Amino acid sequence: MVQYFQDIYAAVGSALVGMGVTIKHIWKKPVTLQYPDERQVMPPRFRGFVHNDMTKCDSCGICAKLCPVDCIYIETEGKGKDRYMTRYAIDYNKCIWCSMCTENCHTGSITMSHDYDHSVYDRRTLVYEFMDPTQQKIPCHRATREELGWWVEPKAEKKAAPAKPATKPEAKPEAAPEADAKPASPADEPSGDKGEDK
Amino acid sequence: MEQKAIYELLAAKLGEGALAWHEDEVEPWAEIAPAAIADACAFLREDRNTDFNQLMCLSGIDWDGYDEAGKGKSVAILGYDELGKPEVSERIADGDLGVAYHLYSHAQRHKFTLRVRVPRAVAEVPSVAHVWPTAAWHEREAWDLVGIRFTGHPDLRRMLLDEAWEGHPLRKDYMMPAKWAGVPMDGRPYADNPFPTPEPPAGGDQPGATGPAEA
Amino acid sequence: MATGDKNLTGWADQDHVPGIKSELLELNMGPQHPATHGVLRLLLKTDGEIVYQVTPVIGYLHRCAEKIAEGVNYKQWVVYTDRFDYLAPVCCNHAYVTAVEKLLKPEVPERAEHLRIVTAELSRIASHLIALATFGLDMGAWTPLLYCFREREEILNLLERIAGGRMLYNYFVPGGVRYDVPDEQWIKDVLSFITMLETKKIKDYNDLLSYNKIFIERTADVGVIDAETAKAYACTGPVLRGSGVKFDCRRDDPYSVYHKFDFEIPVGMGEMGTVGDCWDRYMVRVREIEQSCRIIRQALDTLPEGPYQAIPLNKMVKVPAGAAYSRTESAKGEIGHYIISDGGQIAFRNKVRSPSFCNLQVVEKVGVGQMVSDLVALVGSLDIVLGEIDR
Amino acid sequence: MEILTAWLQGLPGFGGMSDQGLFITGAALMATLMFTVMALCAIVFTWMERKVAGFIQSRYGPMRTGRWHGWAQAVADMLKILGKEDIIPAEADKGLFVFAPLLVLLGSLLAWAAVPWAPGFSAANLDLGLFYIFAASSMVVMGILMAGWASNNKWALYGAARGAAQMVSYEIPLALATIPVIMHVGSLNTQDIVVAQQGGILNWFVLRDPFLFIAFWMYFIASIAETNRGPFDMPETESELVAGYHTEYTGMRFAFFFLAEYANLFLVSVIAVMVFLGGWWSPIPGLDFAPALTFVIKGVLMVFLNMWVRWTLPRVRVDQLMYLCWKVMIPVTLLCIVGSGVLMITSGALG
Repeated sequence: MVQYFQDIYAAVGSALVGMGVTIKHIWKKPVTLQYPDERQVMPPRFRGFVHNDMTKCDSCGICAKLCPVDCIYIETEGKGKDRYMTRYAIDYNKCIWCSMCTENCHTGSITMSHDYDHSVYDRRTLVYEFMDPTQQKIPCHRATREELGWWVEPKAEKKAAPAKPATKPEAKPEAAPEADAKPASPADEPSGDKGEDK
Repeated sequence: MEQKAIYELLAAKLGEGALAWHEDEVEPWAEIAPAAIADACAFLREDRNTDFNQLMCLSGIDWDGYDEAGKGKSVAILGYDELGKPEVSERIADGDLGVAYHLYSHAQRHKFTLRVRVPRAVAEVPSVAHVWPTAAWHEREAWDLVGIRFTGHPDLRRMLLDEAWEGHPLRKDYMMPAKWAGVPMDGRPYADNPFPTPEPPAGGDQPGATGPAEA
Repeated sequence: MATGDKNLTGWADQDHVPGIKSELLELNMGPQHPATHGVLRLLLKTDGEIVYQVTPVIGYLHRCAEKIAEGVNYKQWVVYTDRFDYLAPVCCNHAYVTAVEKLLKPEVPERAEHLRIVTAELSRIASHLIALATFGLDMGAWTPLLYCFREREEILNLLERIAGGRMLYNYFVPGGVRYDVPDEQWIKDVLSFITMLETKKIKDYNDLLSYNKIFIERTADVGVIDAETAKAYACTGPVLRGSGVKFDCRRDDPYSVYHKFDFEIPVGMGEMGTVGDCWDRYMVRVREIEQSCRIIRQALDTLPEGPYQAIPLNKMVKVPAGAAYSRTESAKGEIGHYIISDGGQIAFRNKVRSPSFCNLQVVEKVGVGQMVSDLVALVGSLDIVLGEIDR
Repeated sequence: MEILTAWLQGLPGFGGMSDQGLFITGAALMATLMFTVMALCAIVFTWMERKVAGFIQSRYGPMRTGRWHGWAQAVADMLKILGKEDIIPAEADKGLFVFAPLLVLLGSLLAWAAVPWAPGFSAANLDLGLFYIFAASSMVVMGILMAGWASNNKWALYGAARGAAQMVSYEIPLALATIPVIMHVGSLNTQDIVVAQQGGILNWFVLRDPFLFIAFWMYFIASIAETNRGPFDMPETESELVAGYHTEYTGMRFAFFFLAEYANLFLVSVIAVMVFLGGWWSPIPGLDFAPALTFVIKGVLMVFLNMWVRWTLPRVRVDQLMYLCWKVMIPVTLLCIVGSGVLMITSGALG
């Protein structure tokens, strides 16, 4: 009998304590961010969409080799000094944002951007083509690159190399043509290069 | 208790069943004859000195192609090409299958490792599910993924894969079916080069619902 | 209350009324069910509210990660370990790199060990917060869920600042950690966060949920796992400790530099009912959060200067031939990695012993005779993660 | 109703109407009004619930639809839910499946008739008003049982069985808790009950004597259980039974359940206001300038209390629910009746 009343007392008491906690929170400012209007500032190390600076890339292929999910596609043609890159694509369907491609890139061309907000309507538009071989093929061999002014000194340290201004304006990466086919999809280039034309 | 001493106890109990003691490894282990493993485990569980009341882990292993020099993973499948298709060699996998038991005693605070090896053709190991109930699921998993049949197991069904799945994925010569239950199993449906290439892209190998991205 | 006493051997299977066939009701709880924490399927046989048989069916999230491990190298596979227990990925990283280092034997710098422990404990707190939250949700309390997620968000922000990822960090590498502490402010923020957690938030959770009478009624004396069952089913982590067994890999099988730190191992004491009931398991987690805070504070206070990687990031890891089983204490229990190396860059075999896999198995035994609502409590208190069960 | 017919009579064009015609017109108007109130309940209280839950949980709740704090969210939800595909499971008992939501809705709608909104203003001024309300609202349980059975879903069946047990049980303490008040008033007429509480907050039945105070809280707890809301949402228990009896319902039919839930919520709240909290009388005597508004505001406050409880407490188990009903609440309400009666006799109220 004593237990019975103790239980009732405990139930009422603990319920009131809990309600005190909740009513306290009603007057507090909510912690939610109103997402599209307010955005979190991403820390410097944040790993967003991978971006490859095509002016620096010499298509050594280490990033593709190190990718645990094989989401980077590099195609080249020719040999020796005449070796040119014809395709550099990243499949963001597969990418897991592990940053393993960036830390071994000796030219510092591939980086993790701070871009994370990237919804599309079609999964195919998530395969990003970073270059258009019909416009410009990218030389791979060191001699050729030096000759054409493409050469970038390898990173001295693991710290990110300072961004080198693009030497050739026509060498700007081209967005995937699928993006053109679907004007509704917000398929921007996943990078800091916001000003480029599509 | 010293692991060596545990092995000696075990060897005295099992006699022929205890095959060898591998001392000078990162993790010393005892090799037990497959037929004796259930007895060995029951002994280690019951004996007051050993008192192994926890089976930490039970792993099924396919030893096919194991080469301490690090050359080649398997003799049956040499590697995988760009599209994830295996390059199959002439040779048929014939390595042993094995099971490793990692034991721990809460009371004595010591660990012990047992291993058994069975030939690929007769991959049967006595179950230890009656010794440690936890072994039941581990053994089901080993059956499912490595294909070791545990005799005397109360409920040896597949654990992680579907009951109708064919093959045991963790075997070194396992090949993924191209299609299972109507679902294509090979990947990379979205990564076609959209730019015109010399050879026309083969559209036939794409899964129906997700056609290649045409430029 | 109504459970337990009845003889469970097929009472409902008999025909009690002549001419009317009575049989047990087969119930599919899951794979899509709000209380199964993922895609777990429990095949129940019930008589009204009482459960007579539980058969967990798993594998809906199976990716055969162990096969993938045979195709990617040691460093690449760290990112796959993130995906096992995606609620405490750093703990999973820790388990894996510990196993690799057992074979590789690099000189892991002290600073790296400290950073590992700080991040792993933060991750453990995050995982425990989710455990409390979802357990509360299973019991019908919505609000603690949001409060716990609010605090977890802080942890994610902190880990994001040091590791770059928000949920899957890929922070550890064999031989160290990927990045150093970003700045001094980070250390201060971690310390102020754990102080806030210890002083204010845990009290809120206790007021709102732990000592609520309804919650106690729902969880005390429910789903009792006694110590012998827990050991026989190789339960680990809070499930084992909730059953009153004082065992923690961090203390009893020390790895990393946990031996340097002073912390307690909370165990279930049966305060509200029997030792090993759901409330005990729940409370062990609440208390572990406090202990993790203690560890973090000590690790940060004594954070040594020096390098944080023994092996440069861009160097491939080649592990000498051999086999090693290593276990570490993750948020859910003991993660074991059994690595067999043939001396190459790729593991020959990598078996993962995941805690939830072993913990879940106990449902088959303990779930029998419970009510359906209690089964929900039991599964919730085990704190399973399907990513790690199905691997 | 009388007010309404009198008002109608005054309107041009209605003057020549027969009494019967006036009555029918008035009744139709009243029914429309009640249904509108009910639909508004669902819309307003869904929004309110989400906002209350949001702020309790350190978040905002809906913020986008309709600019100011997402006020149009509930409207948008209603439109969406009405536009959804109506699915009837293949194995379902079609007739019952279709009929059940209507019955649930009807149960909560009928009870509205006797609610006294303002002096003399209720849809039907019945002498057995309170009795009628409880009788009508108990139709809901049949609807729930039907819905669960007809769905041919095991979870729905569980929900229905639990719901039937719960609602039938909790009707007893719900009705018993109001008996002390009826003893005080000496009438079941809802208007009379409110009129008896005139004269400021101290004359409200909740503060008349300690037993009535306890009876009020008993009523409150039973009303939560009667509306199937947390911590007593046994028939739904989303973490155990997926969604309980309405697991298989979609679109319009689900909207009926939804509507009924919030209408019921408001109904039990206004009954609490009517029986215990002074109805349309304001707390300070003499300030009764907007009776209907006072009544509604009090009702909304009760709804808020209900929501506050829901978003704080965990859910009880089904057997504990029954324990609470039969072993705690019924004895306590009976005690309240006895105690209140004794107090009445000793204070000479019956004299």
